[in-house]
Amino acid sequence: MGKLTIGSFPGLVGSLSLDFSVKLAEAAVRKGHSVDFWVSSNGTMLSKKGQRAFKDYPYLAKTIEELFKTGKFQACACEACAEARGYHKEDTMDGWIRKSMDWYLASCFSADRVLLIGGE
Amino acid sequence: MGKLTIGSFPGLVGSLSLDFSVKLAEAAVRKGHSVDFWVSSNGTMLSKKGQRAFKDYPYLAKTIEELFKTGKFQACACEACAEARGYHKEDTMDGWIRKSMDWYLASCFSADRVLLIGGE
Amino acid sequence: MKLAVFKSDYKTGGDIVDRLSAEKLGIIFVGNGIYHASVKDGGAADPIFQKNANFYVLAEDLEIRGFNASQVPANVKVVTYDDVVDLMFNDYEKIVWV
Amino acid sequence: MKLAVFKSDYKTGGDIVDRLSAEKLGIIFVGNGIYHASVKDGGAADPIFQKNANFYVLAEDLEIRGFNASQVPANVKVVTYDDVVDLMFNDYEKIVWV
Amino acid sequence: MIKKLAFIVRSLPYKNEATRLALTHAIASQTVEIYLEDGDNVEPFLALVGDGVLCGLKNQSNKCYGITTMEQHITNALLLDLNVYYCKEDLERFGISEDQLVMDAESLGGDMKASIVPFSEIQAAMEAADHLQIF
Amino acid sequence: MIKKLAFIVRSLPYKNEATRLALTHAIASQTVEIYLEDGDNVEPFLALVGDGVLCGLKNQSNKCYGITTMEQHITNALLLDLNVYYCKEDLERFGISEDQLVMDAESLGGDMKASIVPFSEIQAAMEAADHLQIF
Repeated sequence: MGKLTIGSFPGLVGSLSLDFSVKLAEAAVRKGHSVDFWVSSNGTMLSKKGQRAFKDYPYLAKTIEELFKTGKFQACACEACAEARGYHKEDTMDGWIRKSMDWYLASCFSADRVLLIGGE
Repeated sequence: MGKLTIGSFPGLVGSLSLDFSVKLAEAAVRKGHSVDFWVSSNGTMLSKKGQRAFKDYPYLAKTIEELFKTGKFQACACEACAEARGYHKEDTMDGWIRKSMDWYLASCFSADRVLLIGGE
Repeated sequence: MKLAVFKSDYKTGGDIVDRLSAEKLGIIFVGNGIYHASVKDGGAADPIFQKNANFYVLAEDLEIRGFNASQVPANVKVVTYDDVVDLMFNDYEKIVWV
Repeated sequence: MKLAVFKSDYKTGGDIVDRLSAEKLGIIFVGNGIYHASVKDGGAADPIFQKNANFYVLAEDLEIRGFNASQVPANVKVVTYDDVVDLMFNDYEKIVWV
Repeated sequence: MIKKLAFIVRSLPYKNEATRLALTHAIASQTVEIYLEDGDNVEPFLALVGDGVLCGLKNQSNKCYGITTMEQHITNALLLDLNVYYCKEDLERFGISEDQLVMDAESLGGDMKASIVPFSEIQAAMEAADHLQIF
Repeated sequence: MIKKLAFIVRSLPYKNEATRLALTHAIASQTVEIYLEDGDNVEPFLALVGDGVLCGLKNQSNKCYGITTMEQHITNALLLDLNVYYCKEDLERFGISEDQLVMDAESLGGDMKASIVPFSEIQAAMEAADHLQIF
């Protein structure tokens, strides 16, 4: 079993690319791998507390909660990216880490596979 | 002097298209026009309270505050889009309205010019 | 109709601009659309200039990308945000973003 | 190297995919990239299939767009999220998203 | 007074929210009267052009992602009697036939039918519109 | 152990944050040691290819938008001794010469110089890298 580091930039709801990265994390954990999940840019929206489910929108917050419970998944939001957008520590969903970009690079160091979803 | 309705979808920070729409609103107000500014999708991030200025990021919250003071500018965020992203009423910057999409259509009804910035 | 088209991207949207027509057509390059007016890919003129239109480019969006007014073709007018507002209200009636 | 490329868009990124080469190359169509495997623009085969590569398409991303496995060319393998994980860990070593 | 609003969908679905929001904004015309004087209203129409025609394919499945599909949105628009046009030339380009497309909301009891029209008719509708929006 | 990380910039600047984040993530390698064992480290390199070469043009002005430009980020990367490659074929395609590009951080006291190399050298660097990332 290996370690997958995913970096994801696209914003919540707007792009199915963020959904892809969450579904991929889910599948990797289901297969027994461990996943580090890094969000930067508009991807930090995923760490916002209090997201609401609507029929028109994917509700990824729920999947993230389930992933945390597996113990094979950690998620970290870029602190400056979040602050710029007005998401402070108290706005962050339980379970999330908030760090600088060096956290992601350190995760890449020990990863077997890295997938960076950069553009939108 | 006319009325310009701007609809803007792109997300905060990530895209200079949102900056474009804010700068355009600023120029239109400076020229004596009135502006209705509608944000939907990731554009609702612009209505989030507590955005912080960083060197790497445009700080549009400040410009919006200045525009509100002119009395020629109103801004409205799509309520469902905001809720889905976890921005509730108490997360909203002072001065913003939160309504459904029909607010935007009503604004288009009485607008002399409409600019919808849809894609990202 | 009098139609102004904001061309905001360089690589996409050409298909829709191609087929838009109007008695008076203005194409305003903004965002990464400014590359239409500032670089030549493979040395060739950009096909968008085959449109029968008035061309404009936003100075502020040229400048952040490292270009200036002296580098755009003579048939492209360099405009500011204030000019864009005047174009929208005085010269064109309908406005689209591509 | 053994390189897997997620092709996530239909209209952009072709320029970079064109020049990527690898001893073993896999191209996995996801997101709007699935249109490479499901529509023919103007009736012609998509130029991406000229690459010497193994081709895959994500079933879930076909289905939300109204397509199913029976509609993709025989040289494109339809895979699930679980399969994608196995491809990433067992068949390829480096992974990029375009 | 009636103001005509054009909603031109030219993008592929699901990459971002643009095409979905074209539909939801157009449908919001159903409730706009609360903001307007008696006799005033807006009249939207939807035109799917370019890659946007691919938004109208049938059999879109929301099983994996759990969101409303573009198919459902277009069906809703027809149910609410909005005009929906598909560009004929683009359908031909992709080899898409009428039976592959959402053309009505009959299954929900709607009467309105979508039309497949040459781009020239969409252009004429754009000329007749008060405001244009491209998604 | 040193892990080599490739940061391939292929997008135009400013449309979204991707190209900017390529630079800021690569530069974050300066502080990654706090997370790693003694002797371990990451070694990033930046390659500007395709439209990405346009990120390296000089004279980018932040006057209007008030944000750090890509020019400043590339200068910073060079100041911090990161390897920066421009793809020769793409520069030729756009008719861009070396004097139009950010090639060093001399004005800030840096020694590192960017290189203009054929794509084959970038490909070789990608093969030698442990992980690839495209922005």
